[in-house]
Amino acid sequence: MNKFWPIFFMFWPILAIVSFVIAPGMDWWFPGPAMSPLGEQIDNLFYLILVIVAVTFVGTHVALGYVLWRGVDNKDQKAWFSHGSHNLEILWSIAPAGILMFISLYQLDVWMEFRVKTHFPEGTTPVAEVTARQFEWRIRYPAPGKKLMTTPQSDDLYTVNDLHVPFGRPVSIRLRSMDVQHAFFLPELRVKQDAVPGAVIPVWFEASKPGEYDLTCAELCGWGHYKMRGRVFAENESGFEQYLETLQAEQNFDGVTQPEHTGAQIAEYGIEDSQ
Amino acid sequence: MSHSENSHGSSAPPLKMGLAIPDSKLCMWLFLGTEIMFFTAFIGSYIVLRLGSPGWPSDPKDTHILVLAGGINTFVLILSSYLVVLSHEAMIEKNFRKAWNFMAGTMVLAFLFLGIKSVEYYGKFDHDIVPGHIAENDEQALAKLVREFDSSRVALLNAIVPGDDDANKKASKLATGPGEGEAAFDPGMVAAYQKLDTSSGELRDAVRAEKISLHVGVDHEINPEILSRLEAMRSDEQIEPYFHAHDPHPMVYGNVFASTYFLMTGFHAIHVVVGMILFGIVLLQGSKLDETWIDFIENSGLYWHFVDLVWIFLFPLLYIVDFG
Amino acid sequence: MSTLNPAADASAHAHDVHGHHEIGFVSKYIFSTDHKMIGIQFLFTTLLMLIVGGSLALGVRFQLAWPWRAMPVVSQVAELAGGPTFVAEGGQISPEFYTMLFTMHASVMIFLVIIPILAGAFGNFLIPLMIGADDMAFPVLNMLSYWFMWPAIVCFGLSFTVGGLNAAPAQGWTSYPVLSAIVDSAPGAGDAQTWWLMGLTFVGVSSMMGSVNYMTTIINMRAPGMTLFRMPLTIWSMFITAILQAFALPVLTAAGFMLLTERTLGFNFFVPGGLIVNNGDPTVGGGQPLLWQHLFWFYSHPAVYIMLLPAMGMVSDMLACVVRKPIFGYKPMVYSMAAIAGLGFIVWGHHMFTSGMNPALGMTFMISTMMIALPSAVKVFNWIGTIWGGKVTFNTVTLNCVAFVSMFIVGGLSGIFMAAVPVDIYFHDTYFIVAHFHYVLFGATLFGCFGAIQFWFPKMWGRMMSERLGRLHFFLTFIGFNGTFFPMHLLGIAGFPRRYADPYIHPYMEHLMPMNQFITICAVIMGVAQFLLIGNFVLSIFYGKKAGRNPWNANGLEWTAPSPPGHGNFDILPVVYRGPYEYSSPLVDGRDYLMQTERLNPAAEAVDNPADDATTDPGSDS
Amino acid sequence: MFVSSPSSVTESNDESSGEDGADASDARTSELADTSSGEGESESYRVASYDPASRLLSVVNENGVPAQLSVAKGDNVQILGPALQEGRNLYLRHCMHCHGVSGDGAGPTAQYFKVKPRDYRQGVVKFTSTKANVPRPSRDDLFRIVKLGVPGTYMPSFMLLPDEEVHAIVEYVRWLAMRGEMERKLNAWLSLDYSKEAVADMEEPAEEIESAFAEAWADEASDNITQFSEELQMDWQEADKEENVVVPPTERVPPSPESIERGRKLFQGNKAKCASCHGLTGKGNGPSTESFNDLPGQPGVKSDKAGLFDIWGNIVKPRNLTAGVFRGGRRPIDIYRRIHSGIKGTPMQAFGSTLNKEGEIWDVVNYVLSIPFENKQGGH
Repeated sequence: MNKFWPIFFMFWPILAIVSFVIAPGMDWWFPGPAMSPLGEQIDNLFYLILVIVAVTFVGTHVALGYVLWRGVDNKDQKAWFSHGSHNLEILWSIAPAGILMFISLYQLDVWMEFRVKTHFPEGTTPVAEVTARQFEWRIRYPAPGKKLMTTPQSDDLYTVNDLHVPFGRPVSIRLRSMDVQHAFFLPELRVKQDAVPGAVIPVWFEASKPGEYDLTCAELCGWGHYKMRGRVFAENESGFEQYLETLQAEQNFDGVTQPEHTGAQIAEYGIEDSQ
Repeated sequence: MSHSENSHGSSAPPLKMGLAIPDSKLCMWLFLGTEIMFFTAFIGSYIVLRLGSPGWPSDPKDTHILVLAGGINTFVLILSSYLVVLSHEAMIEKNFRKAWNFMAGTMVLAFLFLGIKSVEYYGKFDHDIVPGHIAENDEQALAKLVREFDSSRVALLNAIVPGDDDANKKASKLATGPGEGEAAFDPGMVAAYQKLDTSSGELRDAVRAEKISLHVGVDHEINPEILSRLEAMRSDEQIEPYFHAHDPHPMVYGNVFASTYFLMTGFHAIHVVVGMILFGIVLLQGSKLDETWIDFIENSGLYWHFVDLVWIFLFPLLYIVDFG
Repeated sequence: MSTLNPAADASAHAHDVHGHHEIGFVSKYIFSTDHKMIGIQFLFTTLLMLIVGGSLALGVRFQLAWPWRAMPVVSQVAELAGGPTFVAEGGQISPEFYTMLFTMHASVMIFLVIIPILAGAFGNFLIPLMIGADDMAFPVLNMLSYWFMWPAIVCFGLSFTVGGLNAAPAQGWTSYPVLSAIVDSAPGAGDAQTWWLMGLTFVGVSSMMGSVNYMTTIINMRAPGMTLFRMPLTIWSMFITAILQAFALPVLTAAGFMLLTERTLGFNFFVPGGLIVNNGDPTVGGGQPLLWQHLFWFYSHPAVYIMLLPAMGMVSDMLACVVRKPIFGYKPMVYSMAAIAGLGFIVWGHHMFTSGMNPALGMTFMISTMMIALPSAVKVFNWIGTIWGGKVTFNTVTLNCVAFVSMFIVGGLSGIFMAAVPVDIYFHDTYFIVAHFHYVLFGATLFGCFGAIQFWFPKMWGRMMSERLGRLHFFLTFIGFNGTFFPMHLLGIAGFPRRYADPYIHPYMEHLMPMNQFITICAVIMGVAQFLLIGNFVLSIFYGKKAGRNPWNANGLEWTAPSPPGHGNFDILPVVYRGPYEYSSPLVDGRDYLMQTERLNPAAEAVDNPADDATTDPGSDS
Repeated sequence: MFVSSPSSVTESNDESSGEDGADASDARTSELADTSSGEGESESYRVASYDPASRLLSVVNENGVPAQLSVAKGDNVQILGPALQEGRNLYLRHCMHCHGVSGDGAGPTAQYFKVKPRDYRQGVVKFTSTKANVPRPSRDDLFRIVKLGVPGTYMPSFMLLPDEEVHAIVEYVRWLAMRGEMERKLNAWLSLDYSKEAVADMEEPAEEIESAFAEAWADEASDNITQFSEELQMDWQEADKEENVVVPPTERVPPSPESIERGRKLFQGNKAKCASCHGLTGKGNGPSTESFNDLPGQPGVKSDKAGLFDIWGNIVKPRNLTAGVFRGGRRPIDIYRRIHSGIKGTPMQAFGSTLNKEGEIWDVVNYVLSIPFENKQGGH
């Protein structure tokens, strides 16, 4: 009966491993493969750590299970009288230290590329200013053919919750917050950056494929935190241009000259176009 | 507590391991360690806020920082710390009368410190350099001035028309005259009120229509029109008691400045008061002061040195250093 | 007790033991200055708060599994009572109530359960007993540190009620400004948040009193011969915890005062100018929101170790006892705890990788954070080494200790993902984080506490707890715990953010609802299982098997005292001759334990052997 | 067009039903099938029963006689019952905690807001595209508000909800509004004779009052309800008519400096008196924000608090136009409509008849749209 517990303590790590193995098949995994070059690097780092961690996890649990199993069997009158081993201590201090040091140094490049402005990929162009507020994303584009300015211009284009960007090249947004702290989170692109009140933070990302990507808020911003559903819509350059032009037409609509678009039509516009 | 102290004070063989100092003193040192972290948080925040702000009010004309007062206070505190040491020495020499006298000297210096501090505080309150009250740009300064004019008007109105009615009812009552059986309004004050009312309304309308600017000229002097308005109100005897408006001095990052200033000096002052309570307990013993109080005086002396030390950090940081 | 004559001492204590009738009920059970009673008071309070915090968590879980459904039980009760809560919403948890639930769950669990159960309950009960002192250095201060908990509990409780029945602080336990600094910014950011901050201040004062007292006691009140390196690891962990508490907590208290003045007096530290919150006027000022995060995490990261180290120490003691073996690598264990504490002060920034702080800081914090994993790894290997070659019997204590080690491995390893900044970009504020810290705080710490309750219960009450109930409780808790928190790793990988009242309005999370339902069912199992613990605890006080002085055949000083120890703890002043882990020592025959107080060879074991003790030895004190 | 009749509300005409959310949950959603064949008259039938599985629908005509639907291929038949049910589910998930189960704008979350959520029960919505004399919003207006949110308030944008879901929510909101109005009308009718005060003044024993009430109810209820629902039907149908949408007679005057200058003159001048509320420079600080004004809908009754009130009893601040946030939308047509037919339920009046010269409204629109940028350049 006493063997039950060593088995019990071994059973659940096996379960844990199994659940990780079957998880991708059960759709309990990342929301799709990384859709940006940086995201792929992050995923690779994740898998690297996952392998290291899994080996350690299995190793330590096997060791734990083994010593428990042996301990139950121990029929000696007394346990092994030992205060430890100096060599072992040194070994299992240095080995993890090396691995941990390796992990942390190995990642610095990706971090620099993501956050340090001078390491941003070349040709990163600002496309829009995203202002988070309770509980939506307000987006400001420059007029077609113009550059994004730091202060609002009279011909800027505005929309909400629906960020269109061209795919295949790095673009950046100016991330601001109008009230409290929010975070700009694109799960499929593996991008996350807090929007800090009083600061403008440039965030760059690159969608490698056209499509719709979810945009959520990842920093508690009040009762409606969960409501901040947005999307990033990546499309080709001409589609993006066309989108801005439609937006401009919609925004200048005076009720007479052009056909009226509803917000819904704007949101759906361009889907067929880019696919 | 008494138990452990006994084991040290007496000649009985020591029965515990540890440091050769009484528990109470050890505890005081540890407590001061936590206190250091407490003030470190404030000082760190101050430095972060100050370095992180593109502008920081450092002109004493604006901030009403009195470097001389702070300097004297530094000296006062150092001297008081010295007196505590002398007091402790006297205790060890069993000269309790002398110790009491030194302690009284410390107490006097502590009061002096707080007195100088309150003079400084008064100057700031007088100029409304209070967190949350400071206008940071011209627009806010003008809006504040309008508010101050209006609240002065209401104050004068309340003085003229008794009762709990709200200001607008009172204003209409002022126009119709007092009701039956009520005392007549003071005509001089009514005239003064009309003057203030007109001036306040003119100012409000001018600000609302953006017809008046706070600063004029190349030197960005305060608009003489505003100053003359203020002066007119202040020089009117009838209005003056009810008129509370400050010269509009917008101060960029003034609120953070005032917040850090009052927070740090305020918590320091609270610590001074706590120290004074400790000394007060000693002084209350009067002639009953004996060797059982040696530890107490030593520990409160330690605490007092810490309070002194904090001030030695605060003084240059708040009064002198210019981070450029 | 100031005498070397054991006989005299014993008689003095015999008097003490029977002298209890002289102490009134109030001063014995309520305003007691006896460290044991204070420890037990802490234990009862925290177990009570465990139920409160757990119920709040179940509310959170219910909403995540069945969003916008009427809450079972609670809504019916509310309807019967005619209270304002839930009825207007048809029993629904409204989104702001959801934010309050998780905020208060965290606040209660961290400030009123985990920290006080470790430092307050076990620290108080064990420190004087294990170092051979008759009480804490400052018993009255000790009593105050307990009674300062109650204003905190009252403040937290008031924060629930000040703005109507469902206005509790709703900014998360981290209370990031601007949300927590502007009164209108969110439901619960009004008076509730102010009360919460005051509660936090009281907790801070209570902890500060406790920690200064612990440090003084441990430094200055050890029994003769109890050199620093003869102290049990429990004492080492309590000592290091006290250091962390004493030097990190004031920073949070200071930050709390800053936020309080900002909210109530118009001071300005955290709110930048020009924000328009809840359609109000634009804010004026030049504060920095990130400043709060730095100050908060400067405390709250070390606090994570405050919530873990004592459990590590206690598990080390229990594990050595139940496997009848000396602890493997005693000094490395001590050094690694010290290293965790030291590094703990310089890693706070890893909570802020995505906050927009200077990226260079991010790199340094990543490296220091990685390095803090090292002492943790050493500890794990040492625990396994301790079991290695031991004689294992699976009683409740063993089970909980092994679970502690196993869960700590998971919690520690999952932390590596977050320490890596680029990966943390993705995992920050997802359920992966939730899984990670529940594995550490619940999986490790609470299993440690469950074991410790079982282990030291006979010392508290003179009776044993039921093994059968204990194992059942362990089994259900373990299953429920892993069922609850392990899938959260997968949720986190799927990008499921924390603190979402209804994640399923986002299409990419819709398919995760069944998993959340599974988690909630497991959480209910785990919650219900805790009543076994409470029942076992209460019943055993009255009906448990009588225990002698040393039911576990353990070595520590506490087992030389009567069970329960009387006022003043020991009949005879203990004198210590060796470390606490001499199990299975070849020096004695016929038994596998050798108590710290046993003197085998007078010549070899001098009382005052300063060889391995840096501090003053007892002889040189006078 | 199609209408969901609120007639079923008669069952819950007691005063408390406004707060009682559970009622709305029953499938008492009124179901009315409506057909329209081409441009012809539309006929109305009530649904007698509907079997979702077989998708078979049996209908009765207005007299309750089972009827045959005469529909030809290609006719537009809209059945509102299922849409309402779906709308209700969505409403409970997305809207209820602010707007309340009954649409009274007092959901549990609402108590924390500075700007209160809309109370639909008067059938008034602020930002509409309809003319000033049309009191109700059109479906398109509601759709647009839900989709785009109301910037500057807690009403977020539901841009990414699928259109069908938004339509369903709009139906349900309309139904809630009608239900609220119906209750008000019934209350108004019954309280003529049977309000609490009136009953208290009566000398007859309680039983007699009750029987008198029952008699009156039996006699008049049916007629009144029919009349009320017809009124409601008319009001709401009116809003959806195309001819009631405000369409500017001319296209937008180009925002030239001259036009902006003309707009400024109008804005600050005495003709439109925009400045009396919005302030001379559009900061929303005009004199009337500090004076005592008539309560909305009650001319001659001054409020006892300074400021401007809307019909829901809240103080409203005139928009600060320098901020560049426009709650009802920032398109020229949106601003045009605000000026032309006002903001319903608020002191913002309709200027369609005042600013009647060619292009005058466009000038003001141009000026209003230029304010945020004008100040940016002129400021410090």
